[in-house]
This record gives sequence, structure tokens and C-alpha cells, in this order.
Amino acid sequence: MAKFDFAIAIGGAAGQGIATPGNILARICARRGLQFFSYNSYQSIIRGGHIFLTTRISTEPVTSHGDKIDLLFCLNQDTMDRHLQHVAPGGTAIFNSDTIKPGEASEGLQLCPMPVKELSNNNRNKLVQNTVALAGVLHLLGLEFKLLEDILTLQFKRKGQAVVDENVDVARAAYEYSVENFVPYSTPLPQKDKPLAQVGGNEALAMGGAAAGVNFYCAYPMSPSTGVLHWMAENANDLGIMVRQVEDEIGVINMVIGAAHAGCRAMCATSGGGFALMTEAVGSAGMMEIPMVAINVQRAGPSTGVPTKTEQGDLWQMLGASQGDFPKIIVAVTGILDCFNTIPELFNLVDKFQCPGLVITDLSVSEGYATVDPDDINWEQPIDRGELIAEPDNDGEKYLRYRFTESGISPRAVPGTPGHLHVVATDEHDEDGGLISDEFTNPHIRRAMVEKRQRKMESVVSLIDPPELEGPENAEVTLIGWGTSKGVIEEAAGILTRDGIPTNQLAIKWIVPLHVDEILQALSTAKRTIIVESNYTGQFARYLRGETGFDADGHIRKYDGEPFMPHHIVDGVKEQVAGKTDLYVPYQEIVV
Amino acid sequence: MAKFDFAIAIGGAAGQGIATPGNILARICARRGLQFFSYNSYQSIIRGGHIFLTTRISTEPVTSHGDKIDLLFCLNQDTMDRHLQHVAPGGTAIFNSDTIKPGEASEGLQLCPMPVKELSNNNRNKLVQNTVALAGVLHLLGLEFKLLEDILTLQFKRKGQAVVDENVDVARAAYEYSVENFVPYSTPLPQKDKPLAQVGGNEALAMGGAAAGVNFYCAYPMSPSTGVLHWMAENANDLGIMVRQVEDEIGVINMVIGAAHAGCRAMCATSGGGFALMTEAVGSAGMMEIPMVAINVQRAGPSTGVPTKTEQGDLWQMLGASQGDFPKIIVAVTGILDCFNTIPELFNLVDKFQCPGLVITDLSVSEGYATVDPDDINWEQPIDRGELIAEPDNDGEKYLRYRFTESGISPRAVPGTPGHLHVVATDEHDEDGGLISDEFTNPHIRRAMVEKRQRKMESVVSLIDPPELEGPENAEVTLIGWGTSKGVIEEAAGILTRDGIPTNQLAIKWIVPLHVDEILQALSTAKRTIIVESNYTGQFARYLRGETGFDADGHIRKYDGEPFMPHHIVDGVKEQVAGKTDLYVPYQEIVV
Amino acid sequence: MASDKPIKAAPTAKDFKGDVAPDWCPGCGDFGVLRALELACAKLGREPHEYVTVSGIGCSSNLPGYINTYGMHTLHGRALAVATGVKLANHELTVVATGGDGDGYGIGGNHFVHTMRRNVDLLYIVMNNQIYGLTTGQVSPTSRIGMKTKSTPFGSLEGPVNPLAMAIVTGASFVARGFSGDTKHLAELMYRGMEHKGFALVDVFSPCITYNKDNTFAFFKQTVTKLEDAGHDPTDWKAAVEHSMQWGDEIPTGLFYHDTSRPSLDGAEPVLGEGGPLAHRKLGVTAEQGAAIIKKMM
Amino acid sequence: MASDKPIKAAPTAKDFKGDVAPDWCPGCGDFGVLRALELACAKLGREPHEYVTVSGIGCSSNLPGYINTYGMHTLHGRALAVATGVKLANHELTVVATGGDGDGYGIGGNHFVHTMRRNVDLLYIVMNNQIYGLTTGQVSPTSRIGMKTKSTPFGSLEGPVNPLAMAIVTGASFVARGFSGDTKHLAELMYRGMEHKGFALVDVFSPCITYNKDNTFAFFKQTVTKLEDAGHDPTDWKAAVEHSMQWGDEIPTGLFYHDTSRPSLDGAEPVLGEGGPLAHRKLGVTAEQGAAIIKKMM
Ligand SMILES: Cc1ncc(C[n+]2csc(CCOP(=O)(O)OP(=O)(O)O)c2C)c(N)n1
Ligand SMILES: Cc1ncc(C[n+]2csc(CCOP(=O)(O)OP(=O)(O)O)c2C)c(N)n1
Ligand code: SF4
Ligand code: SF4
Ligand SMILES: [Mg+2]
Ligand SMILES: [Mg+2]
Repeated sequence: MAKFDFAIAIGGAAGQGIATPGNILARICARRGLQFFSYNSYQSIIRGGHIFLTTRISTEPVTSHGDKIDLLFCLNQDTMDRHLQHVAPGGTAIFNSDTIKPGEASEGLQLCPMPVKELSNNNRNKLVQNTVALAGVLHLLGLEFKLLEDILTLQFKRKGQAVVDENVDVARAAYEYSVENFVPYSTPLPQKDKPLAQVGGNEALAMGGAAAGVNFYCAYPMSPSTGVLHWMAENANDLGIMVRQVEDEIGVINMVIGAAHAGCRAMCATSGGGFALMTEAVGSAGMMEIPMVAINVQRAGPSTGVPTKTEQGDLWQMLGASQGDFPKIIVAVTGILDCFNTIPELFNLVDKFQCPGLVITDLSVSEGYATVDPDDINWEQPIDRGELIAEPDNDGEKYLRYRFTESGISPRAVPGTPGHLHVVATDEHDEDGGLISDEFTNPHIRRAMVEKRQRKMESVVSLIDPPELEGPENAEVTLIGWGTSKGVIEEAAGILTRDGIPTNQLAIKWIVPLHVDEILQALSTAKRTIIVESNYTGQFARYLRGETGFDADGHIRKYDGEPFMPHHIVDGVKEQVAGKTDLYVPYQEIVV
Repeated sequence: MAKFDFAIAIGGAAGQGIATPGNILARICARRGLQFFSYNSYQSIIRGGHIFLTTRISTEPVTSHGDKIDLLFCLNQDTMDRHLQHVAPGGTAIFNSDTIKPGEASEGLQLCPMPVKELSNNNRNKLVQNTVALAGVLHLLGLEFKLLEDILTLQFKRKGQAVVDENVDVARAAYEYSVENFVPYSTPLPQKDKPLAQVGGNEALAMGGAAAGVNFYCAYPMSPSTGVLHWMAENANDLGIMVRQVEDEIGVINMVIGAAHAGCRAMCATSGGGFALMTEAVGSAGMMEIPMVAINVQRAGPSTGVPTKTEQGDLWQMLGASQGDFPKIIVAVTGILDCFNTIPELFNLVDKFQCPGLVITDLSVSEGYATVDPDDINWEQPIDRGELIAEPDNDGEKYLRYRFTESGISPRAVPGTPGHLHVVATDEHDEDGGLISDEFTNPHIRRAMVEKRQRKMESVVSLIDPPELEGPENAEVTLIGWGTSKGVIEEAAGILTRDGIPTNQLAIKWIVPLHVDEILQALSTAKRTIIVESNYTGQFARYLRGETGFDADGHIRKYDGEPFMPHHIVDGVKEQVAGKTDLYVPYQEIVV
Repeated sequence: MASDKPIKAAPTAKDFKGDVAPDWCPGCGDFGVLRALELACAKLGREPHEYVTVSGIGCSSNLPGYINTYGMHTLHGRALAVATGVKLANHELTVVATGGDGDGYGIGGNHFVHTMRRNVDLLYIVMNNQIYGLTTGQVSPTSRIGMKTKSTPFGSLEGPVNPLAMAIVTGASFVARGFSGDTKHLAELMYRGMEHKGFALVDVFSPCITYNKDNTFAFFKQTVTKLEDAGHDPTDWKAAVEHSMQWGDEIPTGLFYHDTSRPSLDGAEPVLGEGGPLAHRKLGVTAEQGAAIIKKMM
Repeated sequence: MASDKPIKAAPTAKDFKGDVAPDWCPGCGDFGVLRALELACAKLGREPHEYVTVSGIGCSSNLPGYINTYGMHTLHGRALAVATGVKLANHELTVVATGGDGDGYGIGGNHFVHTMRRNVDLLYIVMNNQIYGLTTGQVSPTSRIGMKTKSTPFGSLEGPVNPLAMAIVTGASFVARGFSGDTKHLAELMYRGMEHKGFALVDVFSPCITYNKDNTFAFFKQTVTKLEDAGHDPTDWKAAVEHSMQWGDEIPTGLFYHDTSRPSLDGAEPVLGEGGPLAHRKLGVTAEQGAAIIKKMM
């Protein structure tokens, strides 16, 4: 079977109920075993404002919302006006012809006006146009009406048979109208064997937390990370997770630190501004050597910025979180399934090395939805708490919380354990936790304690997977990305390779520690290297050069709030290969 | 006249009144036109704990507390035990022989026991030993008794003639005893023509603020920055400066931002942990384009760390202050007089470029004291407020706060000005301040606004002095330092040059923007480059490599809380020249 | 954004209407608050450029974008700190801080407490909808125990704060509550709050019609009473405290507490004694002042 | 640091004495507070390892280093947030938060308010010396108007907060004040605070003999009275508020307010209903739980 690759975009105003047809279509696809990725472009406004939901469907894995629209589902005139130009040749636009004037369609594009009033018997419910259009879409995709009938029945069951009938009747009329008037796509929506689950990025982070054994989660709401809180709150009682909304992000992280010290696996998530407020405490966890995890879901900054838009602009904030030097682990997740898998791995690391773990991701993944094979979700993750003394022992030796050890790791005891009384302190301290600053000063112990802490970092890098070149071996171009851009870069590299510019990718996931040797090794034979990232100043490029000395040949950067589409990268590479520039900033065509 | 170079160290417990003899000696020197630098090593404890105040005196400028002690002034046994070993050949230790047992003095070292009880007629005031020893010191330094008599008279005048007489009598007896028993130094304390002022680092920052026209200062106390608050509070009424202690550092910086927006020159100072709490607001000033200044006086971290010890460990915190990309200026002051001069210069820059300005310094300078020629303190600093509309105009054009201009600078109006009503916002906005996130979304305006802000940074670098190589031109070794280490590196370079290893220095003061071209140019012919800094991970070395690609040959790092002494650097260079290491961490001999 | 319309001698409410149409959900309580503030500003009689409206982040905090005054739309929770800076920098301006219950009593709670004890001369309007609106409906510090929200799907367990009681015991010198369903009454409270020299809190029941199904317009219409009608004397501290604790079938609005005896911070501050607003003064230190400072250091 | 002495059946105050000698100035009020806490812990009768003492930063916040319990010496102002985390993670521990007036009512003020309304089961001891001790003597949120400090050399202009009144109106279920000059009385308040299931505030007059020349031992010895002697009923909310406002020649100490009707947060939280402390539970999700979650996503 040829690769099926089809994108449906639904546009309308906030409050027009875009979510419902979007969900229904997604569910149909997932149940048929089709993969999809969806990106919702919206504004920070509760009602009104423009929403544009793109769902790209394929028989193969999908990791970005792609470059084109095959089916435009217009709920208002705005959508028609803004987006008709983006529909690919052979595509279709479907709309309520009572209220929406069609735009000028380019060659080979099918316009499907639906007379909603007529088809719905003058039904005045504003949402009826969604049902009508959905029926049309089903026909266009070569799907039977029965599918929609079942879904509507399920959906309206609670409201009684009359409502069910009314909706099914409208849908049937609309379906029949479509059959008569519109030409379906030549390839109908394929069917595969195994139904898939649809998972959002924030959900995946939360689920990863649950699988890691997180039993303490707290947060202060902040877009685009709030989905983690909502999932945790919803599942709190079933899973035995303490979930708290706290007065602010400072309270959040300090509560997490308290719970972590007392023996919980504790986590929190926020976005850039909230993370700024957490930084002081990140350092305190470093100093007290308390393992915990904080997630920063980036949005477009600086400051309040654009709360519903994406960016990779907080890297330096994460690197510079809190004053002084102390061990911390920073990981940039690369996709939705990776969100799930990374959290348990990170918890094992922070428990082993007794330090804070920071996760960096962004709206493009956290609010995206994708299909995942349920078998790829392993709930029974290995849990390794490191050198944690939870039970009393009787070795007779005096317990020293910060004992100088070769590895830098000192066995940790949780409060409540007999025989291991100690104080953990944010002041510099000696092996027993005694304050260096207040009781006495000793530069020699101070130095030894700094070195003990930093020594821990030396072995972290050996436990995590180094990045590897993916794609053709002798590539003309090597794209370097970090975190969430992995999927879209992968796709761009594929397109470039097909277009005659063999391109591979080095996707960096672990930021601190960085695999300096492996990265330099991987890049040593690269012919042309281009760093792709979503920010203005090249935060990753500068960090990479600082840590490795490596200087890329070119850069592709985007900072308009919308995520990369594959062709943005493809175009940028081509311009650079042609010698036109070494810094390409794509133009965002789809204006939301 | 040969260079006079003499260090007096006074040691005792907190509460033993070290400050008084320290001050008296400093004042004597300053009035004689001698230069000095003093460093006070102490603990974060109110009474008790060890204090060790080193004052290094010379006829030439002094920029560090040096390598040796010539005169040890012991107020307790502890001081004798810890520090006698550090007294240089030809030096002296003076102490109360009633309570302190002399240590074993090495060859050529004069021990000066003072029988305090006997000399003071059994005076039971604990502070009398200070007067006795001080008298001895005066004799040793070849000073007349009259000097001390005058000072004591002044000091005790308030308490009546009897107290004056009592103290003067004790002092005279002690002086005479010294004349009979101790050999004065061969070179008496020199006398120069012009009396000097003694200025502390924190005072200099505050005075620089006053000279810059700061009329709004607020703070939350935090060592080692609190001196700025104290100076400001003391001088508030005289100078017309609004000084407020606020509930926390978040309140501090937001209040500063409000005052700055309303037209004040507004400033605040804190240390690393307080700065962590300020970071979110730094980004908001960047986004709203409000000029203000925040100072971070670093102490040893991470977290609460060692509040009374020094480090250069917050560089990455400053670089990563707040999420997203936005223009900010960061300057690392290089010494006490530079504290004074930098603040007015920085205010002119931030007013011109409408962005936050961050000052980074540390305890080694902020709590240090040095002499300054009063004529070098120029109170009448040029004040340039940039494109500030404080008066209404009537040009008829609609005022746009964030007008797209070529320079990126948009004229700014303060509230209260007729005809220029506008809203400043931390959300991304259009030229008129209208929210991009809430009202509508537009990636093109978003991109243009990001570029407008960043464009401002392009011209900053042309207005500030690039770093220059100081020292021999064809040096074997080039030392690279940043901020406060300038003085001690300069001295080390001099010693090395004299010792046959010609050494010069590139001292970096402006951190953001960085003079990339000038730095690369200056280092292009350097034979061996060594970066000297006070932290574990080489924060500056990594930053420098990230921005310039420059990789130094070696590093000297210290992170035990005590500041560099010149020989630490000299030894480190010699080890590296001998090929023994490329990372030298000095051992701190003087344990406080 | 606000525009620069030419202003007549006596501004009317219309002069305070901004150019941007609010993006609040149709029916949101905040419309009434905006309207009341326009009326109050007009009644106070100063010109639009003499006002500064300062907010945090939240639906309610979008207000400065819709009123024709100088405005600052600052960080979530920080409106009062910024507003204090503005007021002290130019104490001739009328400074109004606005925001939500999350912004002011949640993340901003500490500034709330300390701004009150300082008696900073501000009008602080809190659009208290007992929910986090902009973040799509989570529990707020004023949500009742048992309230189900996206972050408390099984019902909130935490007792709500009582902002009025807190204000009265913490030194606010003007403490009032209004209802966005009664614009005239609300405008009068705002007007008096601006006229009052010192910290004035006007907490407003401003229903979030989208996310709060408990504290609706209907709910408040049924329960809200007026202290004026009950003959309450706002100088009676004890009665004010007692009224502030009232909740249930009858929830009082109006002026709870008014104390004119304490000077406001700008009034007490010697630096502001003479010389006009700091923001208008000549900057820097004179040579004489400098010399005097240096003298002490020699 | 605390040590691991073998403990007899019934611990005595001596068992709570830490190994490190306090570095407070000789005569500091905090010595009495430490002593009282040792007595209270002994009276409660739990073993040292069953207590966790959590503090912020300040002279007073050094206390956990001197008492023989588990301890956390956290960030300035954050003791209550951290202590809440500890308590919810292991609700079988007795959690005591300690700190200063700056730590708790200044920078930590927001956590103070919200921890009270949540009724977290903690004993919170504030060594209220009306000054910032560790930073060498600046004004604090409880310093009186007119007080001269290093940061207010011309006298403070800001009204002090009233922590007791705030606590009573904000939902603290046990509100008391002690004096470090009366260790026995103080120990009794602490003991009762630990026994109380819910948030217990014990604000302590604990003079800073080095920097506060106003609020000295002598001052308090002259002014302090006991509510018990006045026959105050701690369940009487109104009387509690009134007493909390008293200042001047007579300053009451003792138990102001006690409410046993509200459940503490850990008591109300369904997740803690059964299964023991979270910190002791098996981690992770079972395959069945996972399958149920996935089912909803298909
Ligand atoms: C530091 C920080 N944390 C979180 C947020 C996200 N946020 C924006 S508005 C808001 C709360 C809104 O509630 P409220 O203040 O009651 O205003 P409303 O929308 O209900 O009017 C939050 C949590 C933020 N902008 N900044
Ligand atoms: C974020 C932060 N800001 C400031 C400080 C400095 N600091 C340490 S203790 C303290 C205040 C101490 O006052 P208080 O809490 O009343 O305790 P006391 O010393 O009086 O017992 C301050 C401001 C800090 N450690 N952290
Ligand atoms: S979400 Fe609620 S508070 Fe926000 S605009 Fe809509 S109704 Fe108003
Ligand atoms: S400074 Fe004050 S509070 Fe601190 S230890 Fe000394 S007396 Fe106690
Ligand atoms: Mg709200
Ligand atoms: Mg205090």
C-alpha cells in the first residue's frame, strides 16, 4: 500500500465547537489504525478568536502537521478567507453555503458548499453546521454513513432518542446531498488492523509520571502545561497520587521538594514564567541533594509573551536556573511517546544522583495529539530509587548525610527512619549537614563539598543514550536539532534526500550532561551542518559551541510562534546549499 | 621613593571590636595619602566566629589584599594559632600577652607581647586590648603618639574628659612600652601629599547610583549586597531618593519597574538567591521595554551557600535570567572605583535602549574597602535619558509606543503626559501596545516585534569600551578574567613578568553584549591563554567559547569561598607553563 | 489600545472608553466592572492621562487594554508592586490596580498584604469570580470548599480566603465590595476609593459565566445585600470585621471599613514632602552634595 | 547536627538536644524557644525520628540544626511550603516549621496565608523579634511605625502586620502567642499546637538582644499578660479577634483561638484515606490501571 498522507484542517472561531468534529475524525482514524498528528493553532481568548486545527493522517508514523491541507473544513468566513489559498491541488474545501462565501479556488480544487439550513430543516442550533459538514467529509473520505450514525447515537444518547433521531436525520440528509454533489477523494481512508490510542503531549508527560511512580504532583496553572495538572487531578484518586494546586510556582516547587525529601516521587510542571519563579528552589534541591523533577513547557516569550504559541526560547533559562554551580540533569523530550518514556528514566537518574531533573518541551508537542500503539506504552517501568535508606539499619556507624564518597553519592535517608537523624541544609555544610557558614568557615571542606557534588555528574553521561545520526550516512547536509523538533526535521530530511540533497539528522535530547565526545564524533565527518531551532538568538547553537567548540555552517530559526512545517526547513536548507544565506528564517504562510 | 607595600591583618572573634582599630589604621593611611585595599574574611554569625581583616597599604594603587602579612594583630588565641605561620619574614605579631600564648615564630619574625592588664591599670573593658595593641602598632609603623591621642580624643569626646584621659593614658603607656621593647620597621609609614577617601564596594555602587540620578531604590536585605541599601537609606532624605525595603525580591524589582516606567531612574540590588526571584520580572522589563538596573552581588553558592564568602558563580543565572530572548545589558564591574563609574554609564545605556541593565559583582569587591582619590569621583555625570517624551508634543501623529523603527528604539512616553496614552504589556503586542495573544494572533507582527527588540542590541556594542590587553605586548601568557578579578590578575601578571614570564591581561567587563571581534582580535596573537575565574564549572570560559568560539589553553579556578590572592594565580600559571596541568585549583592557605 | 482623543474640560465616561473592544466572553462580569470604572473616572473628573491602570495577568487583567488611560499590563500577581512603584514615582497620578482573584489573592497574596499595611494610595479593584478564568477554569483561592473545577474534579478541599477580613485586619484604610451586576453602586464605591487617600480595596463579584457555574449572576442577584441599607457605620472596625465574615443567604456589599486617620505612604514619606513628583525632579547629585558625602569618607 | 542516640521508651527533653551548640548571640530569645520545643516534644512523647523540623533562613531558622529531630533548613521564606510537602508525603510524622518574622510574615507571607486556609496539620513557630537579625538589623514586617533600623534610619513609616489577627480570619485553627521569657508556658502552647490536628500558629516574642532595642526582654516582661488569666475562651472567635488587636501596656499571650471542627488537609484528602503514608506506598501503575487509562484514549 502506498503511503497515505492526508491533512484535514478545521477552522473557526473559539466557541464554535471545533473540538467535536476534530475529535470524531481523530477517533475514526485511530480506531482504523491510522496514525495522525494534530496541531491546534489558537489564541489566548476564551470565546471568539480564530482556531485552526490541523490533523495529518497517514498509514505511517506522523510526527508533524505537515506542509499542506487536503481538506479544509470551514466553520466561518474567516477560515475560508485565510486558508483556502493553502489547500493543496486536488484538495477540497467544505463549508456552510448559507453563511460563508466561497473564495476563489485555484485549479483542481473542489469547493463543497453545504446548504445547512435546507439540509437541517432550519435547525437553529449553531452546532448543526458541524454535523452537516462532518457528514460531507465522511463521504469525501469514502466512509460509510453507518460510522457517523453510530457516533452520533453514542454522543446524543444521554439527551434522549428524539435528539438522536434529529441529529442522525440531519446527518443522513447531508451525507446524501454530498453523495449527489461532490466527488470523493480517489483514495478512500485506509483501514489497518490494529486500533491505536490517541495521546496528547501533556497527557503523555502525566502518564509518564504515573508510570514512574509519581505520587505527589502539584502545580499552578500555566499554559501550555496545564494539561498535565488536569490529567493528574482527574486520575488522582484512582492512582493514589496527591495532586495539589498551590498558591504560586514558588510554593509548588518547594512543596515538591518537601515531599521528595520525605520519600515521594514528586513532580511539577509549568511554563517559562512559572519556571523563572522556581529557579531559586531548583538550586536548593541541588544543594540539599533532593531528587525531584520539574517540567518547563515552553511558550513564545519573553515574559507573558504569546501564551498559546510555541518557541524553544527557554534553554538558557534552564541552563542558568539558580545561582552557583550544582549538578542538575536537563532533558529535552523529542516527541509525544518520548514524553511518556523520558519521565521514568529521568526519575531513576535523579534518584540515583540525588539532584533536580528538569524537562524541557514546548507547546508544539505538549498540546499536540498523536496516535500511539498501546503496546508501545509500557506501564511497568523499572523503578530504581538509588541509594535510598528507607529502612533502619544497625551498622553502628554514625550516619553522615553528605558523606564524602568516591562517586559523590552519599546514601540518603528519609525522615522517619530511626537511626539516621540529620538536617539537610541550603547553606553549605559538612558531611554531617552542619553549616559551614554559621558554625564555622572552612574553605577546605567547602571545596571538598563542591567537588563531591560535582563528581556525581561525571557518571551520568554514561547512563543515557548518546545522540546518533539518523538518515543517509554520507549526507550532504546534517541537520542538528534539539527536543521537540526531531519529528519535523526527520520529515524535512526525508524530503531533501528525495529531492537529491541527502540529509541526515543529529537530534539532541539530553542537554545536561551533553554527550560532548559523541556529538563531536558524529559531526566530525559531516559536510554541511545546519542547526534548526525555534528562537531568535540560536540558544542551542551557542550552548553547543560553548560546550563542544563546534560551530555549525548554518542556521534555520523561527520565532513567530508557529511551529516549523517541513517545507520551512527544506527551503532553508536549499537556500543554504545554494549559498544564499547561512541564517534562514522561514516565512509563516498560514496566518492564524 | 621605593614602592611601599605593607599588610596589616587583624584577627579575632565577632564582637571583639575588630572594626575600630581597623578603621583607625585605615583612616591614618588614607589621610596620609597612602592607598590601601582591605578584605574582611568573616562568618555568617552575629557574635563569636572568626574574623580576619587584612589591609594592604602602599604608596601605589592597591587592588588586592596581597599574598603576605607583615603585621599580625591578634585579638585572640585563635588568630595567633591560625595565622602566625602566614606572617612574612621581617614581620611582626602583636598580641595581649595576658590572654594569648605566642606561637612558634619563624626566623626573623618579631613577637610583640603586650601586658595589657599592667599597661591599662587593670582596666576590665574588653576593648582596652585593642587600644593597647594599636599603640604598639603605631610605634612599629614609626608614627608619633600624637596621632593616636588625637584620634582617641575625638572618639571618646562624647563620653567626657575622664574617659578621654583614661584611654589616652593607657595608649601612652602602651606606646612607651613598645618604644622600649620593640624594634620598629625599618621603613616608617610613608606620607604623601594628598589625602584620600576610603570607599567600600557597596557604597561605591550606591554612590554611582546617586550620581546617575537614581531617585528610586528599593531592596530586600541580602548579604553581601545590603550595604547598598544601608547607604541609600542613610542618604535618602538628603539626596531626595525614595528608598524602600520591600516584602521580597519579587516586589522589589516590580516596584522598580513601576517607578522606572513612571519616569524615575530606579535601581535595586540583591544577591544570587534574590536575583533568582527577580528573573521573571527582568524579562517583563525586556518585553515592556522599561529601562531599569538590577545589581547581583554574588556570594558563594549554590542556594543559600556561604553568605559571607565570595564566588563568581552566577554568570549563567544572569545570562539565563527569564524565559525567551530579549535585549538586556550585563556588565561585570572590575573594582571599587569602577562600581561608581559604571552605574551612570549603564543608566544612560538602558535609557537609550529601553531595556533592563544587570550589574554583576561579588563580595570580594562589594564588601572590600579601598582608597580613592576624591578627584577621581566625578559626581556630575552626564545624564542622557534617550528618546524619552516627558513633555507633550503636538505633532498630530498618533503616538505608537512600540513603533517599528530602524534602530528598534521607539520613543517612550511616561504616564501623565497628555496626548501619549498607551498601555505597555508583557504579552506580545503590536506597535500600539495591543495584545497579539488576546485580540488576535499574527505571526508576522510577532516576528517583526521580536526583530525590532533585538535590533536594539546591534548598536549597544559600539557605545561601550572594548577590552584591551594590558601589560607587556609580546607576552608569553595572556590571562583572561572577568569582572572583579581584574586587580588581582593585574598584580599576578606583574609578578610573573618580573619572574621572567611576561604576562598580560584581557579583563572583560561588558558581558552582554560581548565585544566578539575585539576579543578575538586581541587574542589572535596570544601565545598561551589562561582563563581565571572563581567558580567550578568555568562559567565564563564556556560562555566565551559559545559566543566567540575561542578556546583557552588553560584555566585557573577557585571555589572555596575565599578570593584569589596574587600568588594563587602566579603558581597556577607557572604550573601550566611547566606543562603540569591545564586546570589549576589553588589551595587556600589562610583558613578563616 | 487607548487613543489620544482631544479632551474637553470635564471628561465624561465616554472619554474613558478605549479603542479596543474587550475580548471577554459575551456576558462576562468584567464588562460591568469596566463600565463602572469609566463612570467613576469621569466622576472624579481628572483627565485620562492623569490615570494609570495597572494589572497582572488573567481575563480581568486585560482591563487596562480597554480603558482610555495610561496602562500597564504586567506580570501575573505583580500589579500591586508595580502600581506602588508608579504611585511613589509620581504621586500626582491617580493609580488604579486591577486584576483577578487568582492574580491578587493567589500568586499576588503577599503584595496584597504588604501594600495594605503600607497604606499605599491606590484603588485596587479585584474582579473576584472565584475561578481561574483565563487558564480555562481551575480552583481559585476564593473558590468554596467542594467546588468542582478542572484541577479539583472531586471538589476543592481548601477553605477560601476572606479578602475583606484580611484587608480590614491588615491595615487597608478603605475596604469595600461591589457587584458587577450593579454598575452604579460599584462606580460609586470606585469613585470613593479613588478619592480616598490611602489603600482602597474594592472586591467585586464579577461572575465568570463560562467556568463558574456556582457563583453566577443569578446567585449573586439573590444573595447580595447592601450595607448602606443595613445602616452599617464604616468607621466601626468591629462591625466591619463581623460583616466581612457574613456569607450564605445574604452577602453584604458596600463600604465595610473606612479609616481616614492614617496617612498614606506618599503622604508620610519625607522625600515627597516638597519638590513635586520624583519623576519630574532634576536628576543627579550636585557638586556640593557630592563633596559633603566624600568628606565623611576621609 | 542531630545525632542518633539510642532512645529509651519515653523520650525526655534531653533526647531532643542536638549535638551542635547554637551560634545565637548569648542572651538571644531563641534559646528559650529551642528549650521550649525540646520540652514540648518530650511531652508529646514521640521519638526524635518521628519529628521533622523545617525552617527557612534567618537566625531563628537555624533552630533545626540544634534540635535532635530530622531537619530541613530550606530557603528564606519557604519553610511552610516545604513543610506542607513533607506532611502530605508522610502524614504520620509530626512536622514543625520554625522561622523568623521576616521569613514567615515578610517574604513568606503568601505561603503563610495559604497554608492556614488549607489547615495543613503543622505546628508553625515564628520567632518574632520584630527585626531582621541575621542580616544585621533591618526593619521587619512586625516592626512598629517609627522604629529606627539600618534600613529605616529615620524611622519606619509602614504599619506592622498583625499575624494573629490574620491567622484568625484566614482559617488557622489554632492561634497562640508565647514569650521566650516564659519557657514553660511556651512549651505548653507548642505541645498543644502539635497535638492539635490542623494548622497551629505559635507566634513567639523572642527578643533580638543585638539589633532590637525597642522590643527587649524588659519590654515584654512588663507588658505581657496571659489570656488564661483573663478567662478568655479560645473557641470564641470574636473575642479572639479582639484580643489579637490588643497592643500597648498589656499584650496578651496564650491561646487566642482554637477550632477543632475543620478537618486538616491530610484528614480531608481522599488519597490519604487508606494505605498509610504516601512515602511508604508501592510506586507505579499496575498493568490493569494502565490498561484502563489507555482504554479511555482509544
Ligand atoms: C507566573 C505565572 N504563572 C501562571 C500564569 C498563568 N495564568 C494566567 S492568568 C492566571 C489566573 C487567572 O485567574 P484570575 O487572576 O482569577 O483571573 P481571571 O482570568 O479569573 O479573571 C494564571 C494562573 C502566568 N501568566 N504567570
Ligand atoms: C531570597 C533571599 N532573600 C534574602 C535573604 C537574606 N536573608 C537571610 S535571613 C533574612 C531575614 C532574617 O529575618 P527573620 O526571618 O526575621 O529572622 P531573624 O534573623 O530575625 O531570626 C534575610 C533577608 C535570603 N537568604 N534569601
Ligand atoms: S472565561 Fe470567564 S472570566 Fe474569562 S472572559 Fe470568559 S466569562 Fe469572563
Ligand atoms: S542577632 Fe539577634 S536574633 Fe540573631 S542571634 Fe543575635 S540576638 Fe538572636
Ligand atoms: Mg478569577
Ligand atoms: Mg526576625
